[in-house]
Amino acid sequence: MESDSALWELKKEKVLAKMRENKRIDDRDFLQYRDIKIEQGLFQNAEGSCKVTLGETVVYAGVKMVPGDPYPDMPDEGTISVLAEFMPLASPTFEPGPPSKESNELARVVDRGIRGGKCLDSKALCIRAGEKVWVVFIDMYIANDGGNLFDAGSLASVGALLNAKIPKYEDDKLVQGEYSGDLEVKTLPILTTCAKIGNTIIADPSLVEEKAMSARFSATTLEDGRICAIQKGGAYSFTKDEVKRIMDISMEKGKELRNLLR
Amino acid sequence: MESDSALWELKKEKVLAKMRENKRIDDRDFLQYRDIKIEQGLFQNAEGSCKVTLGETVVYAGVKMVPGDPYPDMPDEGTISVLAEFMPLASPTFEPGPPSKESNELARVVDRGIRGGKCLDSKALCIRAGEKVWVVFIDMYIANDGGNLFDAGSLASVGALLNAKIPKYEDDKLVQGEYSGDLEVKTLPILTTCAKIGNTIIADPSLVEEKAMSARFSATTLEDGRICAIQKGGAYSFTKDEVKRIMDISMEKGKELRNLLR
Amino acid sequence: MESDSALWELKKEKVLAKMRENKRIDDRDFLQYRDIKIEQGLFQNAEGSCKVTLGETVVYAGVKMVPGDPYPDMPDEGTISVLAEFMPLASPTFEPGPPSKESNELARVVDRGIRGGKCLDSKALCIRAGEKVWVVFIDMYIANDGGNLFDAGSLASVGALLNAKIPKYEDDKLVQGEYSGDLEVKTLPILTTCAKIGNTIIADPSLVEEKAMSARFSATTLEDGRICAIQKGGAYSFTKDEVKRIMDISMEKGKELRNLLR
Amino acid sequence: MDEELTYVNDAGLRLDGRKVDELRPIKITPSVLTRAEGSCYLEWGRNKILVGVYGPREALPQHIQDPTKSIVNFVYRMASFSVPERRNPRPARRDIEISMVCSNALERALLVNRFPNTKIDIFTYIMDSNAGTRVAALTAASVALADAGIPMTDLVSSVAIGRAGGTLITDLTKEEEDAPDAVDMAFAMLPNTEEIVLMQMDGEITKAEFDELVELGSKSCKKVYEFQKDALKGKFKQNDESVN
Amino acid sequence: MDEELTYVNDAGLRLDGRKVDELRPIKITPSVLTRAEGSCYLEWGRNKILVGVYGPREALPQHIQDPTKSIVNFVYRMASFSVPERRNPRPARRDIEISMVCSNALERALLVNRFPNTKIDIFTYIMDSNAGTRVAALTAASVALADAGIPMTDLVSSVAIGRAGGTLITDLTKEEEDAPDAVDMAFAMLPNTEEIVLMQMDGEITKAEFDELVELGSKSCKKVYEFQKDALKGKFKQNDESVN
Amino acid sequence: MDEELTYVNDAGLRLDGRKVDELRPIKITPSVLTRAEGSCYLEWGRNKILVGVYGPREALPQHIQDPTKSIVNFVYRMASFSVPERRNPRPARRDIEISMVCSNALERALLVNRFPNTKIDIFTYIMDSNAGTRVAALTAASVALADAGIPMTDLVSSVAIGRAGGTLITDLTKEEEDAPDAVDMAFAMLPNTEEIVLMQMDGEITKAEFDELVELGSKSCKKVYEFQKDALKGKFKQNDESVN
Repeated sequence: MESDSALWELKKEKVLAKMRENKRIDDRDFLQYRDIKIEQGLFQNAEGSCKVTLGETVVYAGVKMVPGDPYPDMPDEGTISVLAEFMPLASPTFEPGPPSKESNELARVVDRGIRGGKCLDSKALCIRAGEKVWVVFIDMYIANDGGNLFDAGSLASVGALLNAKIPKYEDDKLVQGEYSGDLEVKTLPILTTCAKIGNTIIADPSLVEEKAMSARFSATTLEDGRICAIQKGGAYSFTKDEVKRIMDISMEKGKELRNLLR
Repeated sequence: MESDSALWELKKEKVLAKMRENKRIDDRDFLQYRDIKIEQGLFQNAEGSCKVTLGETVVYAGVKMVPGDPYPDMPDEGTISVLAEFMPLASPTFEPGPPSKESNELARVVDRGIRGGKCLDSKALCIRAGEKVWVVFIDMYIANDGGNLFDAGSLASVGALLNAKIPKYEDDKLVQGEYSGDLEVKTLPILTTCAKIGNTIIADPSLVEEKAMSARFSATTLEDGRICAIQKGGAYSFTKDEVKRIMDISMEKGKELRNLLR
Repeated sequence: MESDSALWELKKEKVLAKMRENKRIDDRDFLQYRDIKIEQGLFQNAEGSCKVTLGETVVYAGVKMVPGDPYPDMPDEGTISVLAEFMPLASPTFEPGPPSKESNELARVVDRGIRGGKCLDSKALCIRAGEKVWVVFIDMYIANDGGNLFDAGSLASVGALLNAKIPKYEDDKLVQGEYSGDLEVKTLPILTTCAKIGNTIIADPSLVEEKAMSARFSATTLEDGRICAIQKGGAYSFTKDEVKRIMDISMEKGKELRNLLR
Repeated sequence: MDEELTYVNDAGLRLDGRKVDELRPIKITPSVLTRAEGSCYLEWGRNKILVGVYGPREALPQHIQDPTKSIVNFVYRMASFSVPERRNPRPARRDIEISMVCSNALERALLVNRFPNTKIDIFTYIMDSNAGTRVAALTAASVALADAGIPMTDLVSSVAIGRAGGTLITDLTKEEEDAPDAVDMAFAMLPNTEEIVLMQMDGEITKAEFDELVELGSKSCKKVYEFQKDALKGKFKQNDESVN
Repeated sequence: MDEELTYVNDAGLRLDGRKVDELRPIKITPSVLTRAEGSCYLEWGRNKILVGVYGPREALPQHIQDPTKSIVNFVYRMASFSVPERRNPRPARRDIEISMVCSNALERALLVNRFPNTKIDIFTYIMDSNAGTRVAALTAASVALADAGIPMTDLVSSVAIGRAGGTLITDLTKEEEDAPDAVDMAFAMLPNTEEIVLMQMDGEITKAEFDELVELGSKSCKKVYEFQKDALKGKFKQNDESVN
Repeated sequence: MDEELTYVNDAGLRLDGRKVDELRPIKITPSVLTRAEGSCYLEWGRNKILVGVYGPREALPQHIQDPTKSIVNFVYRMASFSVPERRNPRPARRDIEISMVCSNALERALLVNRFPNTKIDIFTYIMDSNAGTRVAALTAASVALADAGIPMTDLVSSVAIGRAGGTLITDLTKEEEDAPDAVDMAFAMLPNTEEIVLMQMDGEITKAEFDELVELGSKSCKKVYEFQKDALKGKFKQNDESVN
């Protein structure tokens, strides 16, 4: 990173210079996403899987369903767990080891969108009330960091859920490799992120735009137009008008991305 | 610390210089404690809580009671767990992260005093023999390190126990926010610490006196005059006469401090 | 280590120089082991124990048998666990802390030999099918690193198993200090290691020979002449002929070492 | 759980008698610790929070230093006894996230560029909790930073806003957070410029509600700001008196 | 388990129709990632593996540097969903051992002495698995290293060989690995010099079987080598085209 | 448990036949390891302890260095099989405390000011245990330090003293430690100056008993000292012989 920092400083300057001409470094419209490719059902051992390519960014998500104990206060509800692994091959600055705070934030924001948006029916994940419920593990693997991991990771996670099957569970045992049906997905929460560069709001920041941005704002929206999760990030601020406008953008962009999943 | 060490060296010299005049840096008598303030019942979520202010030193202790499994060899006895967190705000030299060896020592010495002094009746902490017992968690939070954390932490811990209620436990469940009665405290083990500076024994060393001391000696005593825990610390030594004398001091000072708890 | 590295470089050069005269640094024959001493039954708290001295190398192994839960897919089979602790007193370069990758490799290679060679009858380790089985813990403690820890550690582990008794287990409880009989050992898997220095293959490399070697090859063999585990190590390569020849050496040396155990 | 609760009654009053836009009682005491360079004890409803501040001081180990600015290191922790079920003292994933977003929120107000290669440590401990701990900690933190004399362009004022029983309300209690339709939004602002520096939300809302919440958050932050100013005035007044 | 399975039938064919010395389908795609200096995606039977390579780059922290050579840091990890039972994402002891022996296997082919004080990182992730993941990862790794343009004397080709139902076979499936008499040997070679750089084995075999397995491994590695060469040729051909 | 046991019988003898102030058999063998700079194997009753010593050597990482003295790093560990119930090999909180107080106890005897910025590592492993392991480890440690030739003003001699069945006794066994009224005090002294360098106690005693225990500890340490001296004499005698 050290040796690269001068290079990134230059690139960042270019982003800002172009922005002063009202242009993005890659000539996208301010609210335009990069090309998106969604591939589902890639892996046989995962109950569901999805690879999302968003410009240079590549994220895999996989779903595993494991019979587990319910929480005492929710005896008839399944649970979900969301984790993100920043594979060290995805960027020269990612290091092997325990999850970074960036990885923690990504996982928690995606988690809140899925949970808050009631994407899964937690009661449908009950196997036997008070005894066994499904634990739905959603694990993201970041394979190439080209910026905006939030949106790519969230899309891959929902894509993997849409693709997931429920394992057969008989006589208190998991029957490996057999399935009792598809996992029902009730809503499609879509996370979209805007960045503020100077005073301009752009959607889907690329990596170099992330270096140049002063703050970001992410919102997860649902089919019915409701907002189910919000996360402001970065060290700078937004005005009240900016956040209201970004919320309109999020709904519009949420629709666009949601259509790719269907 | 590095930048401060010269400053501490100076302060330490002052302590020693005054000691050569048979005086303490803050003009206390050799065996005099600093002002002590005990506040109990501060926190609603804790089953019991206590804040002890001993000169500049501030320690909080809280008690949580959790239903847990008994040890196989003591099926009808509750258990206790004592931990100390050196909050990094308490001193510029405390660092966030896993417990330091100093924090470990503090917790273990307080633990031995409470356990050895039979402060709690472990059989009274049995919920259902062989199945469920109360685990009494005593957690100290060091908020300001002004020296002699041992005595302040121990006093806060016993203070929190004295203030603790037993949660209601019905139908194998904890009823949050309701209590079945007070936790019974059988004895009041009081830990008192003396330091050796040069050849002088002083009670209740302040932080700067701790820097100047060559060794410390702590003893926990009970109402009936018995000693229930001892810990010598620091790199220097005591003579046999010194430890015998310190033990007399401990009993006397123990009485003083015990009276503050009642 | 840093300050020693020049010294080791010299010693290594001596090994290579002697090798060019077709001699080993300690004048052993190429396939000759150093002196071996096996002491069993050293420790009363261990179910079985063994100390192996191989030249300067000293390894202790101890066996503890603990009632545990069977794996769901092997309800009537006991399990084994093998660990190696590189005690920091065994070498100036060993550091306290979590297991190093060298320690992990040693434990896993010894484990595979014992498991692959069916040294223990896992069904005989069942206490009550589906409920309780014996977990056999084999823990190696490296006390002096004189080279070839693999062979010494493996020998000590099998020696400790040969010496082990099964604790008495009554009314779902372990009866401390009483035993129901000897642990039955079905086979004697012997691990032997060869090193390649230049183009020469030698058995039982000492520490300085390990510094000079380019690669090593370890194989575990059984009484009936079968091979039950193999591990190539080191950064260099072997030819096909070399590995075939080493396998012959392993069987011959395996016999030699096995005789010491009986 | 309690689906039949009336979160706001016909008189417009909430379960604890507050109006929809009313804050719980707030009491802020700066300078409560002697070792920390700045400190603050804050009681907000039943939340009790202790904050201590150090810095700018050398950032160590050296490789974390930023030659362009001071690192803002806000640390959020909960005492084991601060919640109904005892909490493992090790930081949870939630704590790590809160620490990160609050560090960001404070950075806007701190003149970080003046202190390259340093860090500013803000240690916040929740000693007792009842909803809204992160905004309470953030509110206490700027008072502690001011107490330490660390230069800032403005304080950071923070509040939780949200919804319970269909009504948008400010400063939710735990009971309100448990409403079946609850929405909980953590909000922080520089009160003088109305710049939003923290926003996190759980629960489902419409765009109209969102816009309204932003205004409610902004209005409520200004109330919080008054408490912060009063606390600091009290302090500086005291100082003035002690000078005389 | 399935003791009555016929692992090789009278026609000499295995459960999945392969001959005893036949490999599963292998598909190698280099240059699949843009951030890594070299990369490779490999499908081998039902194994799916992603590899990214960085280096030689400065080895940090400094005290791990070797002034005589570059450190080869092969890292083997399994995605949590790559196996039937979900796997804890933390590295297992098995992963650490595989990482070590594969680092050793690659070092022979890399001109490590040319790059003192540096390290070469090879991160391999098993995304889906069905027996033979370590040899697949090692095979993919040399393609990724070539893709990165890191100088090597030869590729490293790798394959699993072993026994099921009494017959020596190449490239075992999970089903074959579960045979009651199964033997599983991981094998890697520099294909041009026939130097063996990796050998690990579980299960019981005779010396005669061992000798035969070595030959089978060597023969099979050469087949794997052809896939590696083709993949790299495809890449360099593509590059040529893109130049035009 | 065994409340009816008679810990000291009418003849003044204990369960294992010892007198109240009698030590269990002690056997000390220095120089048992070749890699460590000093070492010692000690058998004390059924306790078996291995100690190895390194130093003074550079204290690393650098920031732990003390420019005024050598850091004494006594490490106490128990082998997993050294106790009736298998012990997790990771250091327990008890181990960390024992390591700390024993480091302190040894520092008094070591001329630490002569070796700034260094550390002296003393690694002690309990291989088999039956009460009094920490005092046995400390006793063995000074022999190993002497074996290493590290300059000391005196040895450190250590012993456990306490009470069982109402009588004050020296060198308790596990059985005596389990007495209903048991008191267990770890005690260490510089035998030539009678300086107390370690004292820890569990259980309840009166002041009179305390005073008596201090004398018993002191007397017993001197006996331990004889074993240490003999062991070292044996060693140096051997060395003399080997010189001839």
